[in-house]
Amino acid sequence: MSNLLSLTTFLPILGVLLLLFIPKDSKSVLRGVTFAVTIVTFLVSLPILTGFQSNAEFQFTENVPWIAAGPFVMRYNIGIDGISLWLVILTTFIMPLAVLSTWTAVEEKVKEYMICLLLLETGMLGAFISLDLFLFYIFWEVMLIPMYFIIGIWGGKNKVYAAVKFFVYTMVGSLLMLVALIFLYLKGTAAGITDFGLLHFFDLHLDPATQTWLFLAFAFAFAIKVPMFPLHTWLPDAHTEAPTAGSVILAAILLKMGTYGYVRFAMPLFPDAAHKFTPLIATLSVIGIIYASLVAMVQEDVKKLVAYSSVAHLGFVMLGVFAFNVQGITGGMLQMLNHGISTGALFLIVGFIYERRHTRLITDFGGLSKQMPIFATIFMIVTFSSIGLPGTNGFVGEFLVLIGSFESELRWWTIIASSGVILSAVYMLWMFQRVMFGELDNPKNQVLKDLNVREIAIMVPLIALIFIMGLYPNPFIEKMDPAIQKLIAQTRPASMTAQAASPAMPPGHPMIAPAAEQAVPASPAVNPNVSK
Amino acid sequence: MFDNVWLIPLFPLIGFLINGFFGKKIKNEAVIGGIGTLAIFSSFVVSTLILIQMIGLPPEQRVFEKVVFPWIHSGNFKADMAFLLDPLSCVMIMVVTGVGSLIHLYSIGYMHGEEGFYRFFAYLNLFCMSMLLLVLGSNMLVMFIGWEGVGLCSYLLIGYYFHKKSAGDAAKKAFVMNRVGDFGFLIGLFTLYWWFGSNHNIWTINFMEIKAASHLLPYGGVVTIASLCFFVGATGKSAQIPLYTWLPDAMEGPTPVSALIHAATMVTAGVYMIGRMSFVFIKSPDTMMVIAVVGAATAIFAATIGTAQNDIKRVLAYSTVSQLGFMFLAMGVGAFTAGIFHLMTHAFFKACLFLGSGSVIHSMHHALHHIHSHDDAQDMRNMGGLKNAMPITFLTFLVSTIAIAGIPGFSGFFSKDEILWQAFANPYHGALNMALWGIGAVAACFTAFYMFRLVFMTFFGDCRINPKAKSHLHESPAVITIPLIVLGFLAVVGGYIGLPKLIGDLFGGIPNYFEHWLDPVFEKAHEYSTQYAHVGAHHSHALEWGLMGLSVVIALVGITIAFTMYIKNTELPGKFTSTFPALHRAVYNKWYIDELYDYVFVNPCKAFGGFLWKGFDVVVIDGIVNGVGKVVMGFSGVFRFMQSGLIHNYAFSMAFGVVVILGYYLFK
Amino acid sequence: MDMITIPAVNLTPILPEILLSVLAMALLLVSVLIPSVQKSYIGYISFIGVVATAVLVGSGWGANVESFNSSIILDNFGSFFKIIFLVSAGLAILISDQYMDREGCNHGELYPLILFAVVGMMLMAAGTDLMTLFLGLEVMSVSLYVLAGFNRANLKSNEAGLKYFLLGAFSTGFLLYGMALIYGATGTTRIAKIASQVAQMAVPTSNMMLLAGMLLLLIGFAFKIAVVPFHMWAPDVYEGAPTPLTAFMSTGPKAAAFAAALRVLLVAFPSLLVDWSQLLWVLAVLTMTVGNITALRQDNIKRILAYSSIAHAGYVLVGFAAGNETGSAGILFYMLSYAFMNIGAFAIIILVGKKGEPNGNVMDFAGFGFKHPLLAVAMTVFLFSLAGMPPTAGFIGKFYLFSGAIQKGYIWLAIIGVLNSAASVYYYLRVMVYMYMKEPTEEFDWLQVSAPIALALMISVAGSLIPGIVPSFILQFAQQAVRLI
Amino acid sequence: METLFFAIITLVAIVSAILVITCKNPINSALSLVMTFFCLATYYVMLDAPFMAAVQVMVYAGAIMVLIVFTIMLLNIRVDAAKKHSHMVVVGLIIGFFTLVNTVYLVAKSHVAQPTGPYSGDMIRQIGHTELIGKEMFTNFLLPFEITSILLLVAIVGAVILAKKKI
Amino acid sequence: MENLNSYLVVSAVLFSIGTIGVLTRKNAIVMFMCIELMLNAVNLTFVALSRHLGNLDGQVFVFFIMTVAAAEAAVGLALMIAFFNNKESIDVEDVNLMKW
Repeated sequence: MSNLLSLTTFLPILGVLLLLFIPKDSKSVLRGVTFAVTIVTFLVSLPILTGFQSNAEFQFTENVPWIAAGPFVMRYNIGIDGISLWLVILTTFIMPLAVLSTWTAVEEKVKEYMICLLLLETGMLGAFISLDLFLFYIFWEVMLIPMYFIIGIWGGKNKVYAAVKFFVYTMVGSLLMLVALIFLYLKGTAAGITDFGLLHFFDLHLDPATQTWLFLAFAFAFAIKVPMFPLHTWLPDAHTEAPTAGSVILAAILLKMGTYGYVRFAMPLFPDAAHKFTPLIATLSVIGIIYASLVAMVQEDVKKLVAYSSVAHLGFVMLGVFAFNVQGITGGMLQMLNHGISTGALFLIVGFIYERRHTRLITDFGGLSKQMPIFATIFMIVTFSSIGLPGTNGFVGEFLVLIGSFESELRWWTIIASSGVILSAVYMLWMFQRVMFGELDNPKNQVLKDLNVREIAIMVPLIALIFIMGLYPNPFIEKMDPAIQKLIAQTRPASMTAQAASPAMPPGHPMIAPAAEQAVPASPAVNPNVSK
Repeated sequence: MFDNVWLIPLFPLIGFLINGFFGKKIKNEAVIGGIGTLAIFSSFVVSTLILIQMIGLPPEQRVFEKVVFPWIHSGNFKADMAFLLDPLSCVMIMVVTGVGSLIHLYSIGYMHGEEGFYRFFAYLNLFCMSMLLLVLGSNMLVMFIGWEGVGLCSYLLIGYYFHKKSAGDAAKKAFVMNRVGDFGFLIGLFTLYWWFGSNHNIWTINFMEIKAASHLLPYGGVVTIASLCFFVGATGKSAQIPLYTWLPDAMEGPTPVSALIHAATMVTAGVYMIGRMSFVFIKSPDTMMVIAVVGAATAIFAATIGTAQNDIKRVLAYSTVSQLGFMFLAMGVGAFTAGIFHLMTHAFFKACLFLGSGSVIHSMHHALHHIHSHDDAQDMRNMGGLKNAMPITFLTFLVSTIAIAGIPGFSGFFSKDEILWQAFANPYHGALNMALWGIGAVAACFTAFYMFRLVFMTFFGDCRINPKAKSHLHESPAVITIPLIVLGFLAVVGGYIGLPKLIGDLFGGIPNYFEHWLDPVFEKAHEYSTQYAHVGAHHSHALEWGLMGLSVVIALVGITIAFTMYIKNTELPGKFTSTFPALHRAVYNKWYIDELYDYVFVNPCKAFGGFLWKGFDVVVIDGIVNGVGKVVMGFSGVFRFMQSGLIHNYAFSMAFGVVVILGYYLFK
Repeated sequence: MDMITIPAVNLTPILPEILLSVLAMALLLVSVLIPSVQKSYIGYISFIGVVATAVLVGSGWGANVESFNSSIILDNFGSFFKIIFLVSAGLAILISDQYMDREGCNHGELYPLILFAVVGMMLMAAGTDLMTLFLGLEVMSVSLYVLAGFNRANLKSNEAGLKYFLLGAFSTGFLLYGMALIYGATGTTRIAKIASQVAQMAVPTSNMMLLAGMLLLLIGFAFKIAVVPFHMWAPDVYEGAPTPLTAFMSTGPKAAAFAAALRVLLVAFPSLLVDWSQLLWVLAVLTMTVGNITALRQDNIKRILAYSSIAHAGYVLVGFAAGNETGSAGILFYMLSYAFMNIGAFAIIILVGKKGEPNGNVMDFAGFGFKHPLLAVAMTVFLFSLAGMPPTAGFIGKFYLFSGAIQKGYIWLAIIGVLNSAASVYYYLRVMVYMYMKEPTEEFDWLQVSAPIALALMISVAGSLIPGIVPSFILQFAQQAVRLI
Repeated sequence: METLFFAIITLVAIVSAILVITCKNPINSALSLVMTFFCLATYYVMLDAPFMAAVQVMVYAGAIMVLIVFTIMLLNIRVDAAKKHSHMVVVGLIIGFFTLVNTVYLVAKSHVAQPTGPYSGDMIRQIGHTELIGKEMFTNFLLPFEITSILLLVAIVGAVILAKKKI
Repeated sequence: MENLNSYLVVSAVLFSIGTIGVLTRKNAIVMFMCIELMLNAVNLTFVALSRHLGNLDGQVFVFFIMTVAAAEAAVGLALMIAFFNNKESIDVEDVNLMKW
């Protein structure tokens, strides 16, 4: 079936149309229908997974003319490769769980809520599958709208501030990106490019100066979305105010837009600039990791803590991605998926207790594991996956990221980043201990009910994935590997292609930063006589 | 049989899954405990079979690698779920499964009636699985799974009484400290991997492959960095200075846990790891020295603290730390075999000691519980004269104590003496050797002292326990005593497989089986060591005999002091403390190391985090973000005010615009 | 002495104007002679007339006929703009009836005046002679003065009219002086001739008279467009004028002024492009920034939209400053979609407003979103389109405007532009915040939505969404339109 | 001779113009404005545009000013000397000054186009100004002429709508 | 006839005076008169130029300007009357209901 992707992407829209005809009072029906729609979307997306040949080509492509006026030609040009494949699947996979999680959490304005969720899904899927820069931008912006309403309407007490902050923050970035986009296109037309098709622009060799500016614009937009260190402050607010499903989607998928943007656009389009700015971005990521961990450590609000933890996790992703080698990028991609699963699960868990106690302050809890053993078990598993315990998904990604960036020229950064491994254990376990361990002294907690079937049903798939991806990640890696190899070839700047020709050498290795050379006095690059 | 090596970790896993998922339903303790014990015991059987088969093979063929399934393949990085069988791992699996089975059995009795009985056995099995992964892993990553897995289990088991805050804290402390070690481990791994790859295009983390390529490694340099990182990992796991403080706290866990994890198996992982990668460590003399020094320091340091503790388990805990110090000393002086040997014997007698203390605590607890007394069941000051009440416990405990004190004929003697001798005679550290040996000897003396102090305070003398409770004291049930007996037996005879050559010759050339057994593992290490060790520094038998005798004397001295202080005239300790109050307080409070760490690391971290959040995140960053908004809003106010509503102002602004524009273009 | 023989003229180029004028006069007579007639009917008839005219204009697409010895022309450029005027007039007419009834000033003369204003705009868009432009502008302005003050019982309306009139007349002075200077420098008032004259000049920039004339002319139009610093009348007039007419004024006349300015500058002064484009660069920045920033602090929704329309003029100037095909096409497209979204927004305001205080306050929208979901969704669409969010017409429009600037090399102008629209998002969101995220302060009484307004809303929603999703056809028309001049 | 005449007229024109903006009483301003108009009419005569002069007198001085004066009377605006001038006198003067500088400077610097048209002074006098204007208006500028009709209609309707006591 | 520039200068002066008047006078009617003054200045320019150029376009333009002036006068005064009816004043500083 050729237009499977379009079907997957726009099924939710059909769902919206369906919802419009359902009276707003019959809430259960609304929920049911929405859930069904998301499930169907997921099922429809499965053939994509199964039918995906693990090669570097874009697959399930569709390419039909859309806009053509003046110098601009936009096409409805979509397709996926190993990189976007998993993100698409992740999206379709998370959505049903998110819907399920709102079953009792959202009681008023259910209809509108569900509509927003479905619109959001379309937006996100669209952004992942777009191969036309303009189309991508459209979806990228469209996503904002439902998310804005989800936070702003169904959020907590400070919702308006959070929602507007989220919206404007992202807007600033993406509009600058728009300028860069237009500029890039006009540059391209000068070089004979005929439409916004992403693939044309890979062969376009821009001069470094231009690359620098364009990269900065793109990087800025994506950095806000990721979010990277100095631009992250919208995230905690958005997360804490958003309703559970909102946070889950925000963490699991929306943030990936940023990192995905780097992998898909910023790096391959402007390789020289990307390499030029690698130290900067690596530094920011590392700062982000340490900084966010330290801040997370002292949070009093569970949700805020998790929010900061995702800043740290995405710092790892960025570090890996900017290692420019197979392990690094693979690790980054896996880490995206892992973060989607683990942090998504964490937000669901926070949602569960919030629904019961209507507070998220750590101090209000304590000793819950006595009262809710199942919850405790699940919580613990997720916690450890987020810490990155070997055997859980978190480890694989984190490890590959670190080893990848270590063998690239980012050695020092890696060493600092690795200490984040300790900090993550500190803040997660401390939080877990204060919430789950200790005396069950608070009378309000003594009557808490353990998870019900629905909630367990939500968590089980996530838990399963945590272990599957932790113990047998190869299938995931194999599907994305060719695409990543290709990406590395594309991101290899002209300056390096000569040296990096030999496949054995990891890309980026030949240009060891001087710092790195001191890192290993024994390296023959420096004093060959030692090792012989 | 080798091909079925994967069964070894599998059984405990199955046990874990059964107990973990259905334990709650099963309820019946016998069944649960049975499943747990059976699981580990069956892997013990498998291990034994493997051992037998391996003994049948010629030494050079005693290496076998089994790939179960590919795990992470990314680019030139390749890590399989694969197991490695060689003499070293055989020893380890035997210890783990053997001691493990006994402790499982013991736990059935000890944990009787505890809530979450099933949870305990599930965790225990899980631990065994991780530990077996650790020792069987054929590449660093599988080892790392086990490495962190045991950390996890110790977290779970220390925090077993999670409603006790102290338990939770201890658990967290243990895990985090281990994490610090793991950090080192990872960096070491990265360094090796990257160095081999980028310099020799060998992208591997597989032990055997690294061993094969280890001749490429330089002496010192990158190896020092890598091996030091690995050593940091070891210190974390094996509670060496500076990362040892978690182990005493870990005594919050149930006693069998202390016996299994914090005495016999997990804490020795660091030693094992160094042995496993001896061919890397040996290439860096500096690292070897660091290891030796740290080991010796830990040995003496922990021993001193051990002398002043009153909690029976804490004494044992510090003794464990100190014994681990001995093992590291051995590793550091290149006596890998001795280290591993001590590891094994220590596993026997220390496990026995812990279980013995457990049995004491168990009955004490029951007795006190019976009379609703809230005295601490673990405080030796509440004990005394228990030898009549619980004879079996007493005997086994005594035997093990003698073993650890290093009285000839008992296992501890052979291993510890070997270490001391190597510390003295090793060809690596030159002048340092004397110091190493001296410290070791003093530590041994202390060991003898505080162990016997323990025995005397617990089993001898007049009973300081509440008389009402006294009548309720009685020997523990068979499930508890049988393991004690077995381990006690091993504590005695365990040493004879590794008779020092000296003594062996005495009895008509009984070879040091253990050494020969491990030779293939460490031959590479010794080969490299000849590169820089000053060979030919040969020592006469007389000297060796002399030192052996000396160490015995030292042990006896320690015992005598203990005897005089705690049997002959029992007011001496009081006098002592009153004469050196500061010293005593310092020692009693473990030299205030925990406080130091809190002061230096923990609190600053929290404070800094707090600052970053409240100070930087909120004030600076958000300040800037919202500040921009405020500024814009300010302008908005200004512009708004300009919109005065007066036609004149409007006309003015128009005319002004005209004038400026015209003026600019006319006069430019 | 011999008689003057009036030459035979080709009337086709001015057929739409004629049609509208005749219709307007007829309606005047009707409303005067038959006072009993329902005023709404006059509205309906004039709407039909507008539609008919639109058809007429459309039928003339592609032609390129000069007439009245080249004092007016029928070309795609003009026709496109005429469509814009008709759209804004038609929508304005649709939303007027209910409001005027409510305010009790539903005089029949309203609709003819709107139509006359449209005639004036059309003349501005089609005129190729400075006199035609000037008179067209005056016809438009005079009608607008009247319309602004139409609700004569209402003091605000009076003030609006008076302010608009005095300042408008003032600006006319400059406009005329500019025309005089141009006339002096080139000796003619025919744009084509001016062009040829300018073309002959060696260094036209050194000719102060020409340059100053052009600048003053530009300033004259800038006033109508409400470009900073000639914008100050706009917020007050927009606030004071009856809401439907505000909607009309903020769309049609702007477009007309742009049409005239574009034609003059692009046809007559291409050789001065450097100068006027650099001037427009500055004006664009000022206009966007002042408009947006001032809007942030407004509570009166009409003023918000007033300032926002100033800002939008700024965006359009960005495309204007580019002075290239992309930018100009962007202007055409944008003015059209702007007519839809802006008038749509005003329609909602009319519905929310009550008698007496006809111009609502943002707070009045509290809880609107869930009381009247459909209206709220419509409003949301308009606001997002104004904010330039995809997939709305507003986005595509901005895209082309900024693209023009970038193509010209005005990267910074484009960047300032996007930063401005980011800032503008804030106050559009603010309205939505009240609609959806605040609880209603007082109970909403049931809004009665008259059929015309409903129709207007549907048209506006369609007009602000469809061009956003499939903009090609409109864009291509716009391209053709600007290619011809 | 002519120069002198021109000078006098100019003097009168400017003085009366200044009076327009300085007189307290609107009526006086109106009358001085009429004076200015007459001066302009004289200029037109001097520029061989007698018809324009006539129209100037009739339309401006005759129609518009009468209308204005009529309105002033109608609203019988009281003059209060206290706040005759807006608070912006100074600013106004400055701006006005700059406008003056600009305009005068530009007039001085500007080069006017060379004479193109056929209408020399003698020709006008010979044929007659009115006829020539008429020709122009009804041939070249027919459309604008027609537009004025609409303009006036709009103005009438508007005036009625706004000012009529009762519609 | 006098040379062109002198006429242009005179008109420039008148124009400026008109501007000043608009900016300084508070009485709406007087303001309007000043605007008329500006327009007349423009007229003078036109006539002078057309005389100099020898084509009558300028004079025709003047004719239209006068028409426009008349139309504006009608509408403008009507507006003032309407305003006066409500506010009993014609002082532009009383036109300040809408601001900010």
